[in-house]
Amino acid sequence: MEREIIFTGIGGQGIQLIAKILAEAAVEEGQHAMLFAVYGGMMRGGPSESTVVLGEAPIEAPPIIPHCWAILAMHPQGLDEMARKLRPGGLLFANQTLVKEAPRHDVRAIGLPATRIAEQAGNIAGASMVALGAFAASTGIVPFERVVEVMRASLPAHRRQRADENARFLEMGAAHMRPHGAVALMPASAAG
Amino acid sequence: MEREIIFTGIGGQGIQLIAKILAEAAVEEGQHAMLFAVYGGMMRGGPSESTVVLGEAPIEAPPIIPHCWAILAMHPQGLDEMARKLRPGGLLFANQTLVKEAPRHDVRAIGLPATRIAEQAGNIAGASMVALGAFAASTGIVPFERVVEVMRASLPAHRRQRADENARFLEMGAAHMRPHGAVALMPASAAG
Amino acid sequence: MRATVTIDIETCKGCALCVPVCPPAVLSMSEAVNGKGYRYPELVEGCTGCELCAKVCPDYCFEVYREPAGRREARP
Amino acid sequence: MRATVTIDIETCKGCALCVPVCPPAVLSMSEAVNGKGYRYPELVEGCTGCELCAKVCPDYCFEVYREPAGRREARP
Amino acid sequence: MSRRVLMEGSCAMAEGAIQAGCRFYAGYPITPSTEILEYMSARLPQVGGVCMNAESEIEAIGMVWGAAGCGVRSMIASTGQGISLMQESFAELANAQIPIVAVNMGRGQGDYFQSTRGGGHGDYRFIVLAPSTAQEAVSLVQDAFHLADKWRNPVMLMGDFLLAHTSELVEIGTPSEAPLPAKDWATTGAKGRRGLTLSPLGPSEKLSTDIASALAQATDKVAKMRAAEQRVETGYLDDAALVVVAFGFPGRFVKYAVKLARAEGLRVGFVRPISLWPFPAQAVAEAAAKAESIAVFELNGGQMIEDVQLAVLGRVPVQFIGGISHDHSGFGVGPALRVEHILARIKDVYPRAAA
Amino acid sequence: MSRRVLMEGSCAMAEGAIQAGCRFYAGYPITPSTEILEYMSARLPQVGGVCMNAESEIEAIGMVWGAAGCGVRSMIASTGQGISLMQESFAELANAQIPIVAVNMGRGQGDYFQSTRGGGHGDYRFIVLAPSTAQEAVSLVQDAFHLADKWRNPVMLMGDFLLAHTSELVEIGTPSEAPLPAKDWATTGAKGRRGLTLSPLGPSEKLSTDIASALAQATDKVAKMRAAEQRVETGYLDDAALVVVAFGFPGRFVKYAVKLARAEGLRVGFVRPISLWPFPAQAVAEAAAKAESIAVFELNGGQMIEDVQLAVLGRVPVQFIGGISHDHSGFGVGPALRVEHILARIKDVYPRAAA
Amino acid sequence: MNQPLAPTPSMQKVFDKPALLLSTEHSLCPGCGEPVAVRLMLELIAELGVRDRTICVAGIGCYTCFPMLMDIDVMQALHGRAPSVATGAKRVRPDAFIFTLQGDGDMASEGLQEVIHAAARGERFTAIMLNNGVFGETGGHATATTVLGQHTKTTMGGRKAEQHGHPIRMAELLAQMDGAAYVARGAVHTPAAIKTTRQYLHDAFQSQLDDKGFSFVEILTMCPTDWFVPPDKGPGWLEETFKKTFPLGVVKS
Amino acid sequence: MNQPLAPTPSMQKVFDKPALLLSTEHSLCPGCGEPVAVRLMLELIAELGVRDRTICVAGIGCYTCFPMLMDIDVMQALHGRAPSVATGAKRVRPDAFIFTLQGDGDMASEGLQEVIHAAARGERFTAIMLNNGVFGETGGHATATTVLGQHTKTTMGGRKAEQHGHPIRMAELLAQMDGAAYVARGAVHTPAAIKTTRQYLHDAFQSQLDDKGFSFVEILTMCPTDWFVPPDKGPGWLEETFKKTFPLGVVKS
Ligand SMILES: Cc1ncc(C[n+]2csc(CCOP(=O)(O)OP(=O)(O)O)c2C)c(N)n1
Ligand SMILES: Cc1ncc(C[n+]2csc(CCOP(=O)(O)OP(=O)(O)O)c2C)c(N)n1
Ligand code: SF4
Ligand code: SF4
Ligand code: SF4
Ligand code: SF4
Repeated sequence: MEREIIFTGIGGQGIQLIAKILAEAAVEEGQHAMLFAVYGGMMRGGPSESTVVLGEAPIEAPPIIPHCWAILAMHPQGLDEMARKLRPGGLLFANQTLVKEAPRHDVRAIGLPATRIAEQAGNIAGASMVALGAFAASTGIVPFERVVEVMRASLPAHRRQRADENARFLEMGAAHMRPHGAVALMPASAAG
Repeated sequence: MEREIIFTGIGGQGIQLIAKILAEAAVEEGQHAMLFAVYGGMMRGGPSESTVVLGEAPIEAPPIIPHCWAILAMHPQGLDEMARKLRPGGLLFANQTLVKEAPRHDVRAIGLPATRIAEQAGNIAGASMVALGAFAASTGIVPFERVVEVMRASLPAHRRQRADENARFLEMGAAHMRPHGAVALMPASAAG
Repeated sequence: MRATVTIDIETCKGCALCVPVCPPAVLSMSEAVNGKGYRYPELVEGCTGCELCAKVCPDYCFEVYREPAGRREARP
Repeated sequence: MRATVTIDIETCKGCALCVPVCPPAVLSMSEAVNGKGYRYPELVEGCTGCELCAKVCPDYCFEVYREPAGRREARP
Repeated sequence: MSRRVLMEGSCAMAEGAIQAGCRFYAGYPITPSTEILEYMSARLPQVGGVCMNAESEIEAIGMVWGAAGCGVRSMIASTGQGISLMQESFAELANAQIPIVAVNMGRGQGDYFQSTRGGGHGDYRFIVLAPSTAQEAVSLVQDAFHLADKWRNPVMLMGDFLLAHTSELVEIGTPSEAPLPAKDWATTGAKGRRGLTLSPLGPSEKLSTDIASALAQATDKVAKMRAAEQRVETGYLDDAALVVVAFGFPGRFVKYAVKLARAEGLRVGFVRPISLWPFPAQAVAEAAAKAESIAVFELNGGQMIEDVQLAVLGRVPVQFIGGISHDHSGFGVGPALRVEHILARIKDVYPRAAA
Repeated sequence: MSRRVLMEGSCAMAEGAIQAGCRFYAGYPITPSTEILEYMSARLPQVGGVCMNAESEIEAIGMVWGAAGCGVRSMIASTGQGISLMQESFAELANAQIPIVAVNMGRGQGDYFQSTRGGGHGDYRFIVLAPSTAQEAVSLVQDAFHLADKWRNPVMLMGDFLLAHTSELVEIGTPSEAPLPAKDWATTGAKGRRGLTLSPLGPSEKLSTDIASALAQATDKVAKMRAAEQRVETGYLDDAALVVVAFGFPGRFVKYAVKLARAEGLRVGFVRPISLWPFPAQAVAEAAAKAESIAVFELNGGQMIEDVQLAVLGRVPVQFIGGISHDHSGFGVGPALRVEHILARIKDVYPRAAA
Repeated sequence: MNQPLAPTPSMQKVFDKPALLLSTEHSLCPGCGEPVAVRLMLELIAELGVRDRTICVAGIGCYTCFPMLMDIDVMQALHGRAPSVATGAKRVRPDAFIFTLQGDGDMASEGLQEVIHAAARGERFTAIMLNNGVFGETGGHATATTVLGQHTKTTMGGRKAEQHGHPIRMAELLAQMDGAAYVARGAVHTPAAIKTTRQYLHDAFQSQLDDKGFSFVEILTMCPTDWFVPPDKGPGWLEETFKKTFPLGVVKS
Repeated sequence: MNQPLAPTPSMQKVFDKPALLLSTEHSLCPGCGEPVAVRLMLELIAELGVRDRTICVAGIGCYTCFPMLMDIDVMQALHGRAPSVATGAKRVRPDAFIFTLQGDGDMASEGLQEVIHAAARGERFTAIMLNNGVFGETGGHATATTVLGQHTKTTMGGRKAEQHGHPIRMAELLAQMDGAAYVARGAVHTPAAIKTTRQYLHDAFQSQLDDKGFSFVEILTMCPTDWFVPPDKGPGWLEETFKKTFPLGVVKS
């Protein structure tokens, strides 16, 4: 069975990086993976999107998918349209600091204030790592430690400091989920 | 009836110019004319050739002709091959200073030392004009005066001096032919 | 209040270029973030209307307002 | 004769660049023309083997010959 | 200047362009298109136009882009290598819908694919016209400017070494044109209106972000042009057993050879595509419907023959009697382009049945 | 590095090239080919190779010309505009018979004509290979270097936005190649021999003036390459009523859609040309012989369809189910490239009789 | 908008959004220097009263998002080609006010000879180069103006002279052309630099209006994204590192 | 050969036909300066003993007739592209001795940016430009080095600054590039000029052999045909007119 996860946000949020980390972590776990990155060519700060497909067997479906198992949304831009791809009961995982409400009612909407958390930790840019940590921890789609490993491996030696910071952000995200587990449902209406 | 004249020589001898003058003179006389110039693109000092076709009616034949009525040869280079196009009894008009012998016996071969004449008159470059003057005078294909007119018209006002010089060269050629008329046959063998 | 600026905080991308150039240092970055997820400058009392923030802002967020010279002189 | 040059007159294109550079002025253009229809330089007595004609010739027509220095000194 | 004068094909084409209102030319010398540059640099200033001896073909086409973008009828000419260097600009001029006239004075006819399929990236097309005489060069270059403005699309003229260097009697007048829409897309300074953008990358309306449909405009008209602009000359088709297809100056050789063949009693006809794109598929299909066999003569490895086959779709055999042929200098005229040679090839492929 | 790794198509292609002995790369950034440049600039120095971030595409292809002319396996990549700028060099590299590998990471598939007909001047041809997966990109780029040396002819790989930016598990090893002739044509300094000339304009032997036959060498092999190098993947043809032809990454979408159609009981098959030039006309003709109808899916205005028609020559109807389609940015993937869309189009053209 | 310190009714607006921008929403990165330079050009066009006869010829780079925002006629040129396009335009419309907007990648790399030839010919338009030492739009690759030691995606360990060669100083190079009438280099990393740069642009524009010949202004702009520094560190990096290779000032007038 | 003054058996040949030419029959015009310059290069290659590792990258112009006559490896580049081709060759064969042979049309017009970028990168080959101020091969059209007042087929009344712009001085321009190690300008119109030019070429070649960086020699050559003067007036025209714009000497070393 193939599980498709769509990562969405705007340029500069680090969407592509966290998608890549998740896919590689899955590969390290022996899964098959396909990763498709969409970022406009002559477009700065435009929408950024990435699709990850994971499965036990080689991935047959082409990377542009009609339906998905989960969405990790760092920003509301274009989310409504994207959300239509979620299978009923699918998972909408949102950065609540910017995504104030869930576009659909028939899906499991989980939110955490990733940007707020990162910002309080001193670097807004860490938001995507916070979200990835939370996503991994709450879905268990790949072991949390793998995610950290792969993130570290993805950075050159001299970026050690950055790696440590990222690790902290991932951990914050994971930590944030632990208490409320998968129950941190977000309002499907009225900004919260 | 169409009359084809092939002018041949090497780059720098002024082949293209005299061919053009003859063709335009014919046009001034109310004839139809076609003129095709061949000079290699990336070739300096290479062979230079020009085909003139004259007729009473619009010229139908394409400019690359299988047979010709006359050849005006300023230089022996490639002449043997060219001469094959002459119809039996056709006219081979040669710059005898360089073309020492006629490549065919079944044609009327007329020669004059054009280069020598021009050289003695102080400018080797005038050889082609000498030849043209002689050719026009002896064949009468166009009135000599027309040739001079057209030559003058072809030069910008400020090149008046050059025009006068050319006129002299044309005249020398014509003058040279008058005595022996069309009888100045050249040897078809053994350099003379 | 002699002068002030309006700040289009939703257009702001949080680069903070405006903060250090402000002579009276009346600009500082917010705690909160805007719809794009960026912090934005907040103004406190004391703007002189020098326009520097507006001139360095890559996102054209500022408009600067001043009391007309005349009226200023009019005051004691 | 201390020195001389050979001139490849059939290769010559008659530019006459060699004539003015010859210090003893022993080169002059011919009356006759070669197979290409060009005049060519002709040598008269007095070449010093200075090589200048050869160096300026665009068509590489010259070769220059000289008596070996040794044999010259040997003479009275 | 409307009297008959003896003119080289290239100069006739240049003068024809000027009479059609061409007021800007940029070019870079290359045989055999150089004469057009020489002629333009002497003539254009006399009529208040501008001729630029650009430092390269890419700069030349850029200059033409700028002049044409301001609404001035502009032309460029080159050959082989030079035309290839312009392919990026050609593709994007079509996308920007800027009307220009480009002349390719080819060496052989090897650039047929490049011209008709578009040597640049993407789905654009140039209208491509191939004159066979100096006089036709005049009328087609004048049509070219009209078509370019009519469709807001570049138009190419395909000439060759022979057309460029053959002088013939021509008559050159100022054409009378059907009315054309105003060039409201041209950059003229935004006096009295909102500014506009003239771009190959997107819409001309400011703030519009609908790039896709802007690009579509340029490609959507391809089908319309294909339907509207096919041109062809045909001869002796009624009873022809063999039909020879050839274009450009060589088409004139073929026409003459066909005439000689007829004189010898062979039932041969010819089709001379004048518009290479759109290819006159209709005319070729009709000829094929009546004939027993089709022959294609072109001075290249076999390019137009694909368009002929696409038109004939197997109904009768299509045979290639052309070939690559240059003189030893590499860009003069080769042995294949001789009437007697063509006549011989025609006899080779002439259907036995008909003989 | 022969373990399975998750890699973007562009990087996989680059690593594959290096494993095949590519030691020189020059490029100029342009989406979506930029990743190859980035990868090469990091990797080539590690294996003693050279990567140049050239100042323009024309300079890049010039550098590749120089390196390949010295006998070193060399590669270049670009997209759309950049590839168009290289057309003069491409045509002349073929004339000079210098083997290079060029990658066109196209945006849509609008460059089919340019690649297969040659966007440059003259009669040259590139062998053009179109991978549909990252793994196939690896094996085809490795074949490309072999074919280029084997034929002394440039080889092009046609990729696209999706191939470039899709990461998949790939295995990259060093290919074992059939023996190749020594590169005695390369300029290496004339140690122990007479000097040679490596030129697109004429013969390599000094003093030889036979330009025509030198140029002929380059074009004469076109027929041989056409016969020898056709490659294709086919599926479900035996009982197929409708055969869909598609190439490259979109060919993979079609393959998947065909599988879904089969699941719904439709007798649909597919042909995926792997070599775009030479086009696998044979395979298409055979498929057409059995099927009732052919459909062509390509992301352009209709280009490969001409090769399909030339192969089918009217025996069965050939229908176009592709089209130009980009996202609004102008070079992302457009709506037409969705499996469900393709499936729908297949049903549209599915022969009633067969249904 | 923050209510507390809102302008009082008696106040006058002394600094407004840029003239001639139909929208101020653009897609460039936080802390990018290009929009600051663009504002200066548009202000001057309004100020000089030439808007109605202005044609901007735009190159291709991040700044290419501006043509659709500017309320003036714009011809979008291909990458590197703006100077030739501007030449053609100016030659057929001598009365138009024409300026090119290019980046260092567009002008100094892809199309270097176009601007040099235009300068030599003394074409009467104003060429403007936004110099940030990188191909910003493609994600940060080395250009002909990348300074020694600078990290880019194609000079990972920093630009090395032996391997990658030296940067080109465009202002000094173009000043050498006899057809160039005015040449200067400014920057937008400080209010003071912005002020002088505005003057340079003004003088360049004026020299075009006075038909003096070719005019050129190079403007150093921050590209924090591809300099790999936080947005607020852009001006410092420009001052400390980038500017060292590119001295500011009028080079020719 | 003229018998009377034939060399005596005892004489030694002190000046021979050019080294490394397989034939001295070439197609260039009477009084052309290019063959004179070519002879100097070939002599030096023999003299420096680098023939076996030499690769000449030739541009396209009248001089293009020489590749088929020279007994060294030659890569024929496309018009204007020689510097990039030489770059690729030198980068993969650092031990090769590489020089380009271009004309002013090839280098300063069609391919100007190629050589500038190569110089800036400090590519370790020697670039040679034969400057006659015209496209000779196409029949005499203006190039980027045509001097003011010069008559060509595209500057009929003489080159005018306002209309056709100014000539570019390549030596001075390239000397500005930080990657350029040696730059000089010579001529071949007099024996003295030929002697110094030979020295410039020697020093340029030597700097390549010493791996100093990019080296460049510009050589003014006569083109009587397209200067519209008789062959024997070429040197005078070069001295009186052409040279005025292009001062001879070492510009950088
Ligand atoms: C012919 C061509 N090659 C490459 C590209 C891709 N491209 C778009 S913008 C750009 C770089 C622009 O750099 P610069 O001009 O410095 O502007 P910046 O992005 O830094 O503002 C490139 C290489 C292109 N559009 N066209
Ligand atoms: C791309 C391209 N454009 C034009 C030409 C035609 N062409 C051949 S040589 C030449 C001029 C050469 O001039 P230059 O380099 O100065 O050498 P010269 O002939 O003066 O010796 C030109 C324009 C070409 N071969 N390729
Ligand atoms: S300079 Fe502008 S964009 Fe940057 S923080 Fe200040 S207001 Fe925001
Ligand atoms: S106008 Fe001047 S004082 Fe007021 S906020 Fe801006 S910078 Fe500070
Ligand atoms: S990449 Fe650099 S130049 Fe481009 S928008 Fe971002 S900061 Fe500005
Ligand atoms: S045209 Fe000029 S450069 Fe060319 S060969 Fe003749 S003299 Fe020499």
